Amino acid sequence: MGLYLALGIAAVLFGIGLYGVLSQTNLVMIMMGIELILGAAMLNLVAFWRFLHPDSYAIQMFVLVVMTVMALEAAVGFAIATQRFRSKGSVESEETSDLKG
Amino acid sequence: MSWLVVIVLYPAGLYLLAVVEHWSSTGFWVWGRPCALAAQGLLQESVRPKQRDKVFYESAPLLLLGTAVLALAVLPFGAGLIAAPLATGALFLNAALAYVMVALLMAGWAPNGVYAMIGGWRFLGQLIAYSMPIVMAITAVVMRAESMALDRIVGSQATLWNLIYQPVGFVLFYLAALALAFLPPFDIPQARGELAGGVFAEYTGWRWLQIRLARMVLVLALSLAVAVFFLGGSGGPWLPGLAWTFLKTMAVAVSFFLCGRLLPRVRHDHTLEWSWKFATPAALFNILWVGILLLL
Amino acid sequence: MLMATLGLAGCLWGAGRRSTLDEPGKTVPFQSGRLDPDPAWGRYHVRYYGFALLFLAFDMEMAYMYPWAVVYRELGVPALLDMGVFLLILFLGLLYTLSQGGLRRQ
Amino acid sequence: MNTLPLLSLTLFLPLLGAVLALLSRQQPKRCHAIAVVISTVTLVLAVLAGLRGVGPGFTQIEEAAWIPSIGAAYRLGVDGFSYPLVLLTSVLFLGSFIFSAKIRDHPGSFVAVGLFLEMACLGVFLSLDLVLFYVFFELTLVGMYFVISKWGHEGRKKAALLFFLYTLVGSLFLLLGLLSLYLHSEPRTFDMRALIAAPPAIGGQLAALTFGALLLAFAIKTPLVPFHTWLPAAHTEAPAAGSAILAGILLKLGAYGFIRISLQMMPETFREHAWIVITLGVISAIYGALVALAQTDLKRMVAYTSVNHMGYLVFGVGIAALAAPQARGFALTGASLQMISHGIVTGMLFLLVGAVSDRTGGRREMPAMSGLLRSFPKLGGLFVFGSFASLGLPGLAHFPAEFQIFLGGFNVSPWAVAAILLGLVLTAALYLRAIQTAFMGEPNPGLLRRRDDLTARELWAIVPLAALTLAVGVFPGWITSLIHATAERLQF
Amino acid sequence: MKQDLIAILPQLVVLATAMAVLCFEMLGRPRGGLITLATGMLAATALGIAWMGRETTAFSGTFRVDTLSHWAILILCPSAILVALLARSEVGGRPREGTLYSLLVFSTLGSAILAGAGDLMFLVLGVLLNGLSGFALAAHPKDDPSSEGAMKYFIYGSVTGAIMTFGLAYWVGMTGTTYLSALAGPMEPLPYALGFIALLAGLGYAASLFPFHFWTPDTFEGAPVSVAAFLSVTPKIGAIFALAQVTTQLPDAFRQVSLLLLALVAAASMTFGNVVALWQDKLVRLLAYSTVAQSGYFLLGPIAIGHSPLALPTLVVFGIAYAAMNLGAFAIVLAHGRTIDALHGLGRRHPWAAAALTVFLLSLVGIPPLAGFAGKFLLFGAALDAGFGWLAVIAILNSAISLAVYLRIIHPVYFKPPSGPKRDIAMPLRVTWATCLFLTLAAGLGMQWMIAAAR
Repeated sequence: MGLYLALGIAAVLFGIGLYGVLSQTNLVMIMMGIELILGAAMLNLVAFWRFLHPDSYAIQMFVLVVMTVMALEAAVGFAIATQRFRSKGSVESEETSDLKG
Repeated sequence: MSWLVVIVLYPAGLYLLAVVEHWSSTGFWVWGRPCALAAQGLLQESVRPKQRDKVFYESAPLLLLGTAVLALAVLPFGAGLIAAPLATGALFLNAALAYVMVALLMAGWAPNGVYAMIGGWRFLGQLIAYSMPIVMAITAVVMRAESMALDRIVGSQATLWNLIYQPVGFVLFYLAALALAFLPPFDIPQARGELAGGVFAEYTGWRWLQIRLARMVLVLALSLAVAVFFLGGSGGPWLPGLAWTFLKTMAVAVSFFLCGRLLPRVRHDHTLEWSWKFATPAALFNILWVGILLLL
Repeated sequence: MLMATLGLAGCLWGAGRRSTLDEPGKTVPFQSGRLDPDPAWGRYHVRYYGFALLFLAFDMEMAYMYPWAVVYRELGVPALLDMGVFLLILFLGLLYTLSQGGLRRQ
Repeated sequence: MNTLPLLSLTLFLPLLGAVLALLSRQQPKRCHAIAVVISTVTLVLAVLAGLRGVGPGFTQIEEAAWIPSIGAAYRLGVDGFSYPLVLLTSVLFLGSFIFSAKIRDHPGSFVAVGLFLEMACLGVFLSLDLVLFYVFFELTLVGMYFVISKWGHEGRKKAALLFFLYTLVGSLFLLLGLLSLYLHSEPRTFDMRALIAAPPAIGGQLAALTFGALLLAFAIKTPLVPFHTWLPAAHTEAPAAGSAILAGILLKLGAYGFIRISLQMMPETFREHAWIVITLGVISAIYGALVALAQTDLKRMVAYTSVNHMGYLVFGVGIAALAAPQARGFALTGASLQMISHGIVTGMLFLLVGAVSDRTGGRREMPAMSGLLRSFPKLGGLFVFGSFASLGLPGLAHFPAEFQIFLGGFNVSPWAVAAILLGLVLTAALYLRAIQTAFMGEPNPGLLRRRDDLTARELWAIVPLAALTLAVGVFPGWITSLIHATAERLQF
Repeated sequence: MKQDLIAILPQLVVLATAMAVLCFEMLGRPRGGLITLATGMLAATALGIAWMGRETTAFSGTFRVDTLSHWAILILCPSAILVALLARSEVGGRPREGTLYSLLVFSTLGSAILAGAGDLMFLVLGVLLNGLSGFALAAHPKDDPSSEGAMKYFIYGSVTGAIMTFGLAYWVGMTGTTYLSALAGPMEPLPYALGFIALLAGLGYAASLFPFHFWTPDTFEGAPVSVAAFLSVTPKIGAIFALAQVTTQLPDAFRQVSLLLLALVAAASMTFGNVVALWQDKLVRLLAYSTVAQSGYFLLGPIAIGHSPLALPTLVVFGIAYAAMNLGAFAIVLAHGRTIDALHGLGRRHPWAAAALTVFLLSLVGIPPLAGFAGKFLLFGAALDAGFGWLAVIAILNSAISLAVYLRIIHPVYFKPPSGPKRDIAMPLRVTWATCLFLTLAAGLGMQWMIAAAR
């Protein structure tokens, strides 16, 4: 039961994150969606570890890896956002229309 | 029984610290000062900015207090005197203290005033500066104790205090603790005389009292942490462990305020720069040092 | 005694609740005497982006270091070497930031 | 292999020539000299290779390891089917180079591309390995694309694109077919000899699909109706020499593929689906003739007669798959001979049309022309001669080929032969009409830009082809004996 | 441990090179960085050749030392050198030139990790390392278009990466380990499907496969041409090789349907890439769409792997061919202009460059005997062998469309009047395209060596 509850919450988190990613236009907001998705992934992993495979170290390790992914993507994302902000004054992805064809 | 002693002893310690703090900033030794301040705070009119973020405004002082209490909860006041004996105590302590930053940011954001806001952002910058040294110093301690449980950490210093074993780590932790508690010389988030009170510029009355209390508890918690991590905690001859812990804690806390009295304030960009240029490498060096010592 | 202290504090608090004069400037945040300050909820150039990004990277490294620290003594030299290489790479990042002027106030 | 590798020399000499031409691209005369000399030497080498003896099976094998891991190798060799085509290629290229020695627009590039094309065409006929075959098969497209789009007429860009795209689709399907053959051979190999000796056992639907892919590939290349639409555009826009080579050699690649790959490597499947091939052949023959009849443009007309002639050819191959051994020999020999005849005759006709349009300032509408025979007796005479050859007059090149095809066809399906004979009649009609409108009558002085008859250079290019037409028509035996021996050996 | 390190020595050399290059950048000596890059990458390549034939795993089976990971080194390291040469002539002298070199190597390392991934964590980390360096590379010039391109790249990359991580969590939950080889174990359909689709998203983005390719044209156009060239080659090869590592391990129960999904993606990529490329006037965008199409072809390899002995050599040969011809084409674009108009009459002005461009483009179409033919020939063979004949037919029709695409470039190169004067082209550029030209021409003849080594 606990497993399905956790998976359900993770799925909801994922859904919110995906919705955020798809509906938001601001880079920072999109990154928040991404973090939610990754959070959902971590919740999934932890739930699987706790309820299905309590002796698996690999899963714990994977959680750490996902955390790293989160942090580094945030770092690079903010770096790009900063640069974008400096060059354009906005981080709205809707305003990115210089490149098309 | 021991707990009862703790409950009496540490509030008294807090009172003492408040007196010392007043001395450190004004030079006057007034025993009744904390009482007077408390009465003043309670009587004072509550002046609140109109366009504030109500939730943040009210919850920030409480969060600060809660953080400090949480930190205290995992620290051993003596042998076996831990409110919450966690196997991952060191990590928990670190995690709990991270919320100081959240509380200060909330407090800075809430009143919609520039001074407070700037103070808040400055503390965020300070966090970026102090957290690496503090975390790495704890790591080095954990390496020696082979455990993150704080009583095991105390136990590991039975023969030799970490102060001697890893002096670099001690210095870093000590300075970082100062910064974490935004005590002088790292008090730029508040920066009396510059930012008109900084983060807490818009707090008055009993809310302001909460903040002062939280600050004192925080200082106490950090002093206790220094005592536990580097000064052998409850270890010591003749006196009971409880007393040793208390004495060490008070000594550290008083020395914190002494530092504030003796050292000039550090600009937050200097904090950042020096932290990353010198403190972080030094912390890495400390880890290496401990690593090599442990293998010998 | 505790009761007495609390009671006193309660009285004082109650006394502090009394209604006060409605003066101009009381409900606005302090801004050196300006009574119509601009809202502060906006964007600030906090000038430590570089540090913040560096911090993110280093902070993640700690997630690996805690478990490592616990088992360090058991594993011995290989653990030292492993983490040594890892930290070396990380430290290189720090040096790089330093060399590119990332550790200066922007 | 101790002997001189004549076939490899023949194959790569033009490539050497191409490089030489590129290096001396500043001097037009030297470029054309290189072209003529190299292609002459190539022809000589090819003839020498033939003098060594071409047997009924593959002879003069030259083999070198290339990709042993997948069973592909550099394998060259000739048999009765391929050797005449090698000769045809060298002859026709020589003729074309002589004819185009007047080109002044980037002659170095022209010669280089032309020699490159010659190498590719020779490679297709010489290679005994499917990968090698495919490589050269595609290379011809690249060469021809550049010939058309650089030295072609007004609509060349579109025509070149159409040609390239259309035939590339075809050759890509060929690739699929070849891969399918490879994957079903046991052990897996691209060696044509092995594949012919033991046709890959492809079963059921897959066999049909493979056959379909090959059919599509060769039908586009040959071209058969309804895949012929690229041909008129390409022919019309290509320069004269380009058209001659396109019609004379490139079309043969498809026909050669029909015999060499479809028929020899998938005999059973071919037999099952031979009716499709025969039907396509008949339709192409009649349709090509009918459309040619409707043309007013001289060059387009000749182009469509190619469709007609290729129809006979494919018809012959289809018949060969169904017929009893005796008749098969006739049909196959006829089909092979048809390749040669068509190469010579149509090549010659296209060169002549080129000569005509040189003299009319690029105009080729037959109603506007008139009295060419009187204006240019040599040119006109040769054209009439070529037309008669093309319509199958006995004693000229096409007659023995078509005769044998029909002879084989009678054993299988007299009705189909009857139908296809209609095409023959139509061809005769359209050529006679063309001769009547364009060559007879009074000259139209407003049309002509130049009044001189064929120059020596043009004669050098065309007369040998005419001579060959006559030779093949009168003494077909020297070629058919070769082909027949090979065709007899086919056993399925 | 020691064996592990020896087994992954080529990858370690790549890592060391990246760090060394970074050190040179710190000292302010980009040229030294370039030389170090070349030396280090050559060393890695040499090690890769020396290590050829080893079949083992490192770190208790999480990293596979096999044909794919060896060849990834052999393809990616020389490509990195070539790209660095391109970058030298494009951004040489600008600030943070050496950083670019270092990032190139880090990204290469990411791809090399992906190519040998035997573990889901390596997949995640490989995509991450690859992606992060890629974002930074794309944003390198710090101007408006580049930051826009980098932003789009980042958004697509991190979103698909996050989705991939989320989906892979289900696989981990089902199997209890992170090994790819554990996939064959008991597996429920729904978690499997979620994981597979997520994986496809994550790797598909790196390979710019059809539904995940939207960043490609914008990022390529915004980034420096050399970076675009790099992004078109390195992440793609890493991701496709990683897909191949996964498809060899698919559980039998879901194998067919998974491959079918891959096949559909491949077909869509090819068709979409080629058809859209038909309408592009900017060369970089055109090439960007063409890389989408080429990934579609490339995907035939992972689909066929395990079903056809040709599949493994195919991946290798097409990888080499793709790297050579694509880098070459980008090098010419860098040297002679980013629009089709700029190339008008190139055949008149720079005959050799024009000839090289023609060779690269025809090779992209798959005209023999060029490298692209060698690759496609084997790809189609592998697809047929694996029973995906229909996919091979689609691939073939697409080759024809791609011919139309590339002829749009070739035609004006030869048959339009020159649009500008003759220019001096920097030496590194010429070296690059000459090398690519040689490889493109030689691949057909040298196929045997590659195939034999890949078996």
